[in-house]
Amino acid sequence: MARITAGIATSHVPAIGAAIDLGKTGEEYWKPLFAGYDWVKQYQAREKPDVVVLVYNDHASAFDMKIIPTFAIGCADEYAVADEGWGPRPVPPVKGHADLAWHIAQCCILDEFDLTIINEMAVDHGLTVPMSLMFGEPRAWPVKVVPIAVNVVTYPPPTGNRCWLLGEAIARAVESFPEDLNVQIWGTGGMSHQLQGPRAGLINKDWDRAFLDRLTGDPEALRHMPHIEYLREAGSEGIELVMWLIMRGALGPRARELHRHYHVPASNTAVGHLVLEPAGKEKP
Amino acid sequence: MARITAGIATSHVPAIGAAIDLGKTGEEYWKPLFAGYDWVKQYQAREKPDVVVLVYNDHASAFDMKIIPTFAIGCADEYAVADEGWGPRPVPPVKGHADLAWHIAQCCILDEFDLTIINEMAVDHGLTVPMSLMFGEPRAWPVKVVPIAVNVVTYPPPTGNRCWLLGEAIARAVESFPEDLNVQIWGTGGMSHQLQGPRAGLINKDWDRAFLDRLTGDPEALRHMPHIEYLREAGSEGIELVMWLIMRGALGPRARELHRHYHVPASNTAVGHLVLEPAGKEKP
Amino acid sequence: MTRDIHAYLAQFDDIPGTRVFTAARARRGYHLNQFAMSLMKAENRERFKADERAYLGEWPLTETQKAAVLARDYNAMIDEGGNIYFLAKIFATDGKSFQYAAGSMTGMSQDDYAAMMLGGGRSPDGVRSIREGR
Amino acid sequence: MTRDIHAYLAQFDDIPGTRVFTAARARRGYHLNQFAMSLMKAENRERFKADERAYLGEWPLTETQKAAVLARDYNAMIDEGGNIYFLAKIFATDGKSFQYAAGSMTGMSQDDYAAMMLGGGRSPDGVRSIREGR
Ligand SMILES: [Fe+3]
Ligand SMILES: [Fe+3]
Repeated sequence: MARITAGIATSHVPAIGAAIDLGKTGEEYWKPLFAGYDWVKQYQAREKPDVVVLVYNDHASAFDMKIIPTFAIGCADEYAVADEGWGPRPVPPVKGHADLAWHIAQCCILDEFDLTIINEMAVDHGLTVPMSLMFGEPRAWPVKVVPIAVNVVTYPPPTGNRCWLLGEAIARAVESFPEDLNVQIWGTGGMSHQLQGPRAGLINKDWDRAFLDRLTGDPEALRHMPHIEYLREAGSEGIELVMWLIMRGALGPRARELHRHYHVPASNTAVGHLVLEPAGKEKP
Repeated sequence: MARITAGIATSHVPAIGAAIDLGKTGEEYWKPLFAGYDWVKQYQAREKPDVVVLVYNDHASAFDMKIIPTFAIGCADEYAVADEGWGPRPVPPVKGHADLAWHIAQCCILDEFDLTIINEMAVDHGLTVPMSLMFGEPRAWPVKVVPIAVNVVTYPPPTGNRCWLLGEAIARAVESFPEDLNVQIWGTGGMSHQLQGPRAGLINKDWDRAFLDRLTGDPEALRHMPHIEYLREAGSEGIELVMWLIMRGALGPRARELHRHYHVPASNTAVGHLVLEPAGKEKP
Repeated sequence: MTRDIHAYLAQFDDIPGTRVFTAARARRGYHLNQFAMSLMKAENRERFKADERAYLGEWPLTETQKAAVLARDYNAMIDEGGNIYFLAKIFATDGKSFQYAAGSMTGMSQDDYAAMMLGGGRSPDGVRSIREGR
Repeated sequence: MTRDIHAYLAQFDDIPGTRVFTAARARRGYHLNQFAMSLMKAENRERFKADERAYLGEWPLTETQKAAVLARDYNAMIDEGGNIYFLAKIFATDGKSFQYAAGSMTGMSQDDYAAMMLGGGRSPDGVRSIREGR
C-alpha cells in the first residue's frame, strides 16, 4: 500500500532556479537562503521517497489563456522542462509516475473532484525549483513526480477549503494504491510577494510566520481564510499559498513540524519552507 | 435578473446532422424523428430564449487525449464548427455569451466546482445537432450559447450526483447575473446506444422510457444511479445521459414535462427529447 | 455509487461484448487515438489516403495497432486501446458512417445490422451481465 | 468566505496599488497575454527582437497595448489586461529579471527597490486597504 509519509512546503521563486543554474548559491546574497535547505536534503537522502505529488502552479508556461484548468493532474511518463523565455532550465527531465497519477485521477473524479487530466505538458519553475531545492543538482531526479497544477493566476482560484478537500481526496487515493510506495506531497509557491504595480515588493514577515505556525497549529482556520486576506496581507502573488492547503489537507487533521526555514528576500519574495509529517506516523 | 425558464433534453446523434445537411429530413426513415421536434420549434419561436447553457460532450473534436477536462465551460464570443473528418457541418458559427459564461465560471469556481475555462474551441455535433433540432436551418442562430463540455468518454465521467450539483450551481449563478435574460439549459446525448463491439446496436426502450419518466417523477433516485447501470442498460455510449442531470439539477427539485418525443432508430441510437419547465414557474 | 475505484472498474468487465474506455485502455491506445485525431485535418486525410503505411509510420504505434488500422478492424483497434469517437475520424475519412462501423463489429452483415436497428435495435436481454446471465 | 461573486470581486478594488487578474482584466488583455506567451519560442523571440512593431502587428492588439509593450511600461500593460506571468516572457526576452520588472512599476529607482528588498521588503502597513486606511 502506498502511503503519504511527509508534506513539504516551499516557495518556488524563479530567481532561485537562476541562482542555482548560474552557480551563484555561494554568494552572500544567496547563501542564507540555500543553507535553510540543507536539512531537507539530508532528510530526503534518508527517507528516499519514491514519488512526489507535487502541487504547484503553472506560470503561463504549459497553459496559455485558451485553457485554464482549476485543477490539472499530470498523468504522463515524462515532462519536458519549459522554456520560460530564457531557454529551459538545465535540469533533468521530470519523470512521471503514470500508474499512480492515473489512479489518483480516477479516484478523485469518482470522489467528485472535477480534475482535468493532462497527458503531455512542459513544467516550469513552479515545479523544477522545488525539485532543485530538495535534491540539489543530480544527473537524474531521484523521485518520480505526479504534478498537480492549480490555477492561482486567473480569478477566482479554488477556495482554501476546496484545496484542503482535494488534499484529503488525494490522500484517500494514495492509500488505496496497491503498490508499496513512499509518497510525499509538496505544496509550493508563496510566501509574501507582489510582482506588480506600485505595491510591488510587499513582504509581511509577521503574517508569513503566523501562516507557518497555523499550518500545524490551527489549520482549520487557515482552510477558511478568504482570498482577499492573502492578497491584502501577503501581496497579490501571495495567493499561491492556498496551494499549501492541498498538501496540508493530505496529512490529516494533525501534523508535526520537523523543520522550518524562513528567509527574506529572494528577488521580490519571502521564502518559506516547512517539512511536516502526519502526526502519529511511526518511523519505519 | 437572468432566469432559467426551461430545461430541454435531446439526443445529439451525428447522423441527424447529416440528414439535415443532406436534405433528407423528408425521407421515410427520418420523417417520424423530425416530426417529434416540430413542437419544440414552435415553443422556441414563442419563448425566444436569449441564451442557452448547452451541456454536451466533445467527441474527440476540441479535446484530444492530451487534455481531458471533466467540466469545461466555453467563455468565448464565438465557436467555430468542428471538422469531424468529413468537413465542418454547413451551419452558422455559434455565438457565445461571454459575459454570462465568465459569470457562471467565476460563480461555480467560488462555489467549489473545479471548472476548466476555455477561451477558444471548435464545437462538434454534440452541440450543433441539438441547435439544428431546436431551431431548424436559420442563417444565424437565434440564441447565444454557453457551452458546457463534459467528459463522458474517458472513465470515470463525473458522477450523476456531481452533475446534478453542478446544475444547481449553474442555476444559482444564472440567478445572480444582473442582466435580464431568458436562459434555457439543455442536456444532450443519449439515449440508449452502443457504438462498439459485438453488443453494438443495443436499444433498451423500457429503460429509456423509465428514464424519461423519472427525470420529472423521481429525479432523486436517478441522481444516485451508478455509471454501471447506464452501461448495462443503455449501452456503452448511453453514459451520455448523465449530462441530462446537469440540466435537471438546474431546474430545482420539481419540474413539469411540457413535451416528450421518443423514437428508434437514428443510425445506432434511440432518440429521446423532453421539454421541461421548473414547476411553479409562472408564464410571463 | 461506489467510490472504491477498484470495485468501480471491476464492474466494467462484466458487460458482454463491451470494452469500457478506462485509464488502462486510454493509456494503451494513446498514440492510436492521437493518430486518428490527426485525420480531422483535411491535409492529413489526404496524406493518409495517399500512403496509409507511410502516414502510420510517423506515429509510435505497435505493429498490431497498425495492422488493425490497415485492415479497418474496429474490434481489433478497440482491443488495442482505440476509442470509437477517435476511431470515427478513420471511418469518416473512408466516407463510412457510424452505422457502418458499429455494424462491422457485430459479426453481422451490414444489411442484417441495419434491419435489426430498424426493427428496434438489439435487445438488452441476456447481454446485461456475464456473471448474472441476464 | 463569501460565495457571492459580486461581493467577492468588489473587495479586490480596495487594495492599494494592486490590480487583481479578474475575468474583466483577463478578457481585456487576452491577446496581449497571448502575444507575450508566444515569446516562449526562441524563433518568435528572434522575430520580435528583429522588428518589434512588425511582430506586434501580427496580433489583434489595441494601439494602447502596443505602445505599452514598445515602451516596456509594465504598469500600462497591466492596466490593459496584462498579467505579470505572461508579461514575464517579454522581460525575459529582454534579459531582465522579475526584480527589474517589479521595481520598474513602483516609481522607485532599481537601486532603491533592491535596497528596500534587502532591507526586508515593503511594509504592509497602510497598503492593506484603501477604505480602512490600514
Ligand atoms: Fe509561483
Ligand atoms: Fe454523443
